[in-house]
Amino acid sequence: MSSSPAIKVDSLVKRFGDTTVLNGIDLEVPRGEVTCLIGPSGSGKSTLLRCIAFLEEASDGFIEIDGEPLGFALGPSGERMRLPAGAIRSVRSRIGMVFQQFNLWPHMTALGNVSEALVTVRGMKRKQAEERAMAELEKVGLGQRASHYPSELSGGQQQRVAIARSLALEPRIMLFDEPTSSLDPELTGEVLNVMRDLAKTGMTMLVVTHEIGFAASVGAKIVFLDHGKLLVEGGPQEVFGKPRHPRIEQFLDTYLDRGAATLL
Amino acid sequence: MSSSPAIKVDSLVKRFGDTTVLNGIDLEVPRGEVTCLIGPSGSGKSTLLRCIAFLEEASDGFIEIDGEPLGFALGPSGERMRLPAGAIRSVRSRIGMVFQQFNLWPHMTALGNVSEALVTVRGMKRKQAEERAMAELEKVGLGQRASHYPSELSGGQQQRVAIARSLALEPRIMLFDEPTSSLDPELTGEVLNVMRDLAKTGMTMLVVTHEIGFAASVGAKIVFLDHGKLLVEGGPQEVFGKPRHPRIEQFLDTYLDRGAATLL
Amino acid sequence: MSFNVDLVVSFLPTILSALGVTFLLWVAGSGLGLIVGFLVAVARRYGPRPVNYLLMLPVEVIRGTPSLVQIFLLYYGGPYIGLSLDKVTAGIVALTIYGAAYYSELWRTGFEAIPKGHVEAADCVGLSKTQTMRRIILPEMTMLILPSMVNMTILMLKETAILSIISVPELTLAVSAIGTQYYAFVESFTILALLYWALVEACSAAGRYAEARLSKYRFSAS
Amino acid sequence: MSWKLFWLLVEAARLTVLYSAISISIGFVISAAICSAVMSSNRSLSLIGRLYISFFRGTPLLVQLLLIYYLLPSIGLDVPSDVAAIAGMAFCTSSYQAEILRGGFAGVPKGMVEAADICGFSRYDTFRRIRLPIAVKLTMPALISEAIMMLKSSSLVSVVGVIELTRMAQNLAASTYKPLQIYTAAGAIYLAINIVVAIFGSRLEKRMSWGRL
Amino acid sequence: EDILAKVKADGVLKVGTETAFAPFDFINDSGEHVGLNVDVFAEIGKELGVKIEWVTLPWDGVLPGLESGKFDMVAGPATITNARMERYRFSSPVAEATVALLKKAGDDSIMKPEDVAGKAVGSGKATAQLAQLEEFSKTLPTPVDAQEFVSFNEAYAALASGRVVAVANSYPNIAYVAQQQSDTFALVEPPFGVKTYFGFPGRKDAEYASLMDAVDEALLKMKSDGRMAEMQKKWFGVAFDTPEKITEAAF
Ligand SMILES: Nc1ncnc2c1ncn2[C@@H]1O[C@H](COP(=O)(O)OP(=O)(O)OP(=O)(O)O)[C@@H](O)[C@H]1O
Ligand SMILES: Nc1ncnc2c1ncn2[C@@H]1O[C@H](COP(=O)(O)OP(=O)(O)OP(=O)(O)O)[C@@H](O)[C@H]1O
Ligand SMILES: [Mg+2]
Ligand SMILES: [Mg+2]
Ligand SMILES: O=S(=O)([O-])[O-]
Repeated sequence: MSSSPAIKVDSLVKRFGDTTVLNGIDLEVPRGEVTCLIGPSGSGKSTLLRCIAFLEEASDGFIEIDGEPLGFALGPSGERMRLPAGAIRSVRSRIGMVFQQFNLWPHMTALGNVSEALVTVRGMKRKQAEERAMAELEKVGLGQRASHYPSELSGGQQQRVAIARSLALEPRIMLFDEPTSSLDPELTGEVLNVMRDLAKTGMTMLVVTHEIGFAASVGAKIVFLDHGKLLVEGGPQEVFGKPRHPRIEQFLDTYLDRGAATLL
Repeated sequence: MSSSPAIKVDSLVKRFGDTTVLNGIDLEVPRGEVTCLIGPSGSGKSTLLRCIAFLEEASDGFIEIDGEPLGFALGPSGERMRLPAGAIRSVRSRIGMVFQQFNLWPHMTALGNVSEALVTVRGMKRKQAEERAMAELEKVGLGQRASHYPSELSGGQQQRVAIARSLALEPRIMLFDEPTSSLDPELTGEVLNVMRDLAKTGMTMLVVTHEIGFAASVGAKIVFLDHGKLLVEGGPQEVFGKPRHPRIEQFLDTYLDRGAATLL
Repeated sequence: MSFNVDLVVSFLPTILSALGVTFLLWVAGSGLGLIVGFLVAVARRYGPRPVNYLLMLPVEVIRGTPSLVQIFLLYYGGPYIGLSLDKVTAGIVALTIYGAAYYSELWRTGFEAIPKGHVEAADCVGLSKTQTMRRIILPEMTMLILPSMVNMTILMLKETAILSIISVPELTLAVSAIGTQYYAFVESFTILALLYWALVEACSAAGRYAEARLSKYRFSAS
Repeated sequence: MSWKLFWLLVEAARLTVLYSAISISIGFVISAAICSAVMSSNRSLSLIGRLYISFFRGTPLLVQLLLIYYLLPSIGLDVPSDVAAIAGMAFCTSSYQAEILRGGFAGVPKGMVEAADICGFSRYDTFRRIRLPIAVKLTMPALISEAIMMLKSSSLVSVVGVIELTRMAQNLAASTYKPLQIYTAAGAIYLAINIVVAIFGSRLEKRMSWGRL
Repeated sequence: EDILAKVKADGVLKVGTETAFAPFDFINDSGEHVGLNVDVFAEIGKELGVKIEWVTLPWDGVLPGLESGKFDMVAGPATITNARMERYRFSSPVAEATVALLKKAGDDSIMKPEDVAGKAVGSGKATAQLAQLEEFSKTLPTPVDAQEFVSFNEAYAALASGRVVAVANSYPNIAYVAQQQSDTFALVEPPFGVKTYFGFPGRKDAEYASLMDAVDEALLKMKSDGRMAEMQKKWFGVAFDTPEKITEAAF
């Protein structure tokens, strides 16, 4: 098992009605490293992440987590076969996900958000779960805010609670979908720092991001998606270093065009 | 009239209950150029923009648009006097605004969102309005998505519809409150190009942004707000060039911290 | 218990005309109640502060007391203060007031659910207050409040039965009179249940149709 | 009107409150189940839910009570009057509550449910811990209205022999021939009870005021 | 199963009634159920050697309750009519039900029944009393404007508020109202129309026959030994002559 990649995506196809959003994706996410998924808007990044989290069911193709099939497997006579719900749940429990919109539960405090699944899903005692949750919140620097409701927290704080909520379940793989894009730069910093710390602990992470700087400095592997296809993949030097793939060149141009270079 | 600035803000004060959020702002936004409003979170940037859009009524002070008073004027005996609704509407119709949240109307398609005001406010025929709206959507690259509802569009696509909705009304002044905060770099570039073209046609723009690069390269004037006060204002060289105001120095540090520099 | 079909058939004309009266009272009462309720909700939500408090009292009193009592006081108590409405007018007035109090709260629920930004966006593109109401707020909140509105309208149908207390010749009075006269209670209650059920189903079907047409978009509270 | 008569009304109002409170609570549990049945992807479950609502919302409470109290004995099920009263009210209010909740569920942001999915919640737990509380919060005013309506409709349980507030008022009006006074007094008692319910409701709303979703 | 045997075995006769029909059945100031029926059934209970158990329901629920066996017979008396006799068996009459008029106290324009010609008169919807009022109206020079109410209690409210000038109801009920509320109401003598009677409804089924026979027997005994007259005096202020049994009603 230790030889298999953390996530293996094989010929994944996802259609919404007539539109094909993912058009045969093959991808391996290595264990213990940060893999960054970049690409233009509408290229299918979120959709791919949601398929891996099994929030969407792929139309075709396979996904393996730690070598075990997620959702679908090849049947005895070569057909694609849906796995029983129990098997799906067990494989899925290794995955945590953080959304762009945080998606904290508004009727629970920060502590409630983090401890809820420990009680409901893991069957822990409420008191014990809250101790664990508190420790998680302290890790992301929010020990002081445990009893606040999401509406009483800033965006950056909300996102850190969302990360703590995921981490409390001790996932082996964390998926992030633009975790900072609805945050201000000053708040973005807080969240990216938490993610950097997490990366240092050897957590396998798959991150959809527009923070090219973050991708370049933290990502061990960069994957570029375009029109539902995996166009380029490799280490940051291979992807961003010259000579570049012309599509990446164009993509980065717009970024440079924003004038960041003039200043920094 | 042509000698007056596009927007003139005079001793503007805005209080929410006991908190003073804007504490005597004096500002001139020159015609036909891009003015960028930067500053830390909570400094009052959005509030200032909302006062100029007359979404909030200032507690004290005055705003002039093209030399005409908006909302309040100095009365004959020197008191601050509210203007009639008709006058407010007419001055206000010159202003368009794009929000931080997209604020698309969920019950209308992209086309409906863009054409609605053309029909309802401008009294255009539905068919004609939709043609105009379609052209506007094509400019932001969404011709194909005209009949989709907001819930069927990605975050990036939604924000582009919101921008098209504003541009369709051909305002003389455009206010942007972090218009690109949920767009990826590639699309940000497209949108910023549209904004540049707009500036060339004589469109006056006031942009709240965290894109320091954009502010530095496109902003003819940079305004730095801190704790409800206008701290620094001037051309990009004056504001960003060394030696810098110590508060600006501190503010920019948070950006460098994000690691963008490692790549670019 | 036995069921006398002939008896029911012989009273069909009486029953049908009473059904017509009930239907008219229902449509008039809930139609006017919806409109008055809407105006009350708009005044409370978008009007000046004092208006909200001023209207709160009557709304709460009407919601808090049984319609039976309201109708009784309006019709039998009215003449003592020189207000001598005829029974159908009194019935419609009572239903309208009763419905308006409840409908206004439903409208308010809807108003509260509209994100502020959606209204501000309308404001920014120059939609007037009425245009914003008509084109943005009302359609957007429909999906949220439609089921409750259908509920309330069904309740209004049942409230029309209370008007029997002021002798309005509606369905419950007419049919139970047949019961009293012939002691045919099984028959009369069965007929009543069937006819009310038919009207309610018609109303629910209209609600479902509206929901289906409107559910093209998913209401999103964000 | 004498204090003696007024006290008789107050005594009867205790039954009104008791029966309403019990049946509204039971009704809420039923409504959550019915609502999830209606929204279920299982077609027969959804059909059963819709038929339930159609029947209990479609026929007058009076008729439902008569059926439970008078018709069930003929198939050998003798229902005592308090059980008949509570069952009738609970079934009736649950059909209305279920429809209200359905509107609320439509307003629960999809992301909240996906977050629960990711945390490994079962569908039942997601329903119980995430969707239901948010839906209840969204529809709180309508639910409180329905509770107040039911409190008033409880007057109909007199048909199975429970002498609650309205029935006592009618009895006293018939023996004293002072209906205006008696009904005004009864109305005032209903109002007092409902003000308490409304205050309780707005407290609940405040407690749930974790801001906009 | 014979019901009389069952009642005797249980030692309990269950009687259904509605308590908004003074002076037959009503709730007094102390919240007690009192009236002619309560007294009459107390005597019937003694005759049969059983206890009386009251089941009080609104009138809408009383007859369905009888049919579904919630109780053995009904006390709330009803005017005996031919149509009703097709469905139920009535006991021996307990009071006259002939119709009389109630007017507002001090209304001098109505001194005898004929004075209501051309005026608004209220009565209960679909009641025997309304039918009598309509018959009476035909004999007048100008017909009365007959107004129907869901029950007599609303008709009295309408009279008090001036919406009608008189209410037509059975003599015993009206006499009681006039006596209780002499400030507000007054009785218009004499009664009018054909003579009718109040009886207690019970079931026609064979197994109930013995019970209804036993009740009739008890009532006849009470009539002959003067107990009935005494009770009528107590509740109505007058005693009535009532036939032993009605086989053919006046209508
Ligand atoms: N439920 C859906 N139904 C139909 N089309 C959908 C649905 N969800 C996504 N799409 C379409 O799939 C495409 C890919 O969307 P996705 O959200 O994966 O893009 P993305 O790369 O995450 O974009 P962004 O950077 O803007 O978030 C888009 O064109 C979008 O319109
Ligand atoms: N309606 C309101 N009531 C009370 N306080 C408010 C209100 N709106 C804004 N504020 C406060 O005013 C201050 C300035 O807010 P504003 O949104 O203008 O900041 P900003 O500079 O736009 O910040 P950001 O970069 O986070 O968007 C904040 O402290 C905020 O909490
Ligand atoms: Mg995305
Ligand atoms: Mg802001
Ligand atoms: O005001 S807009 O939403 O059209 O930008």
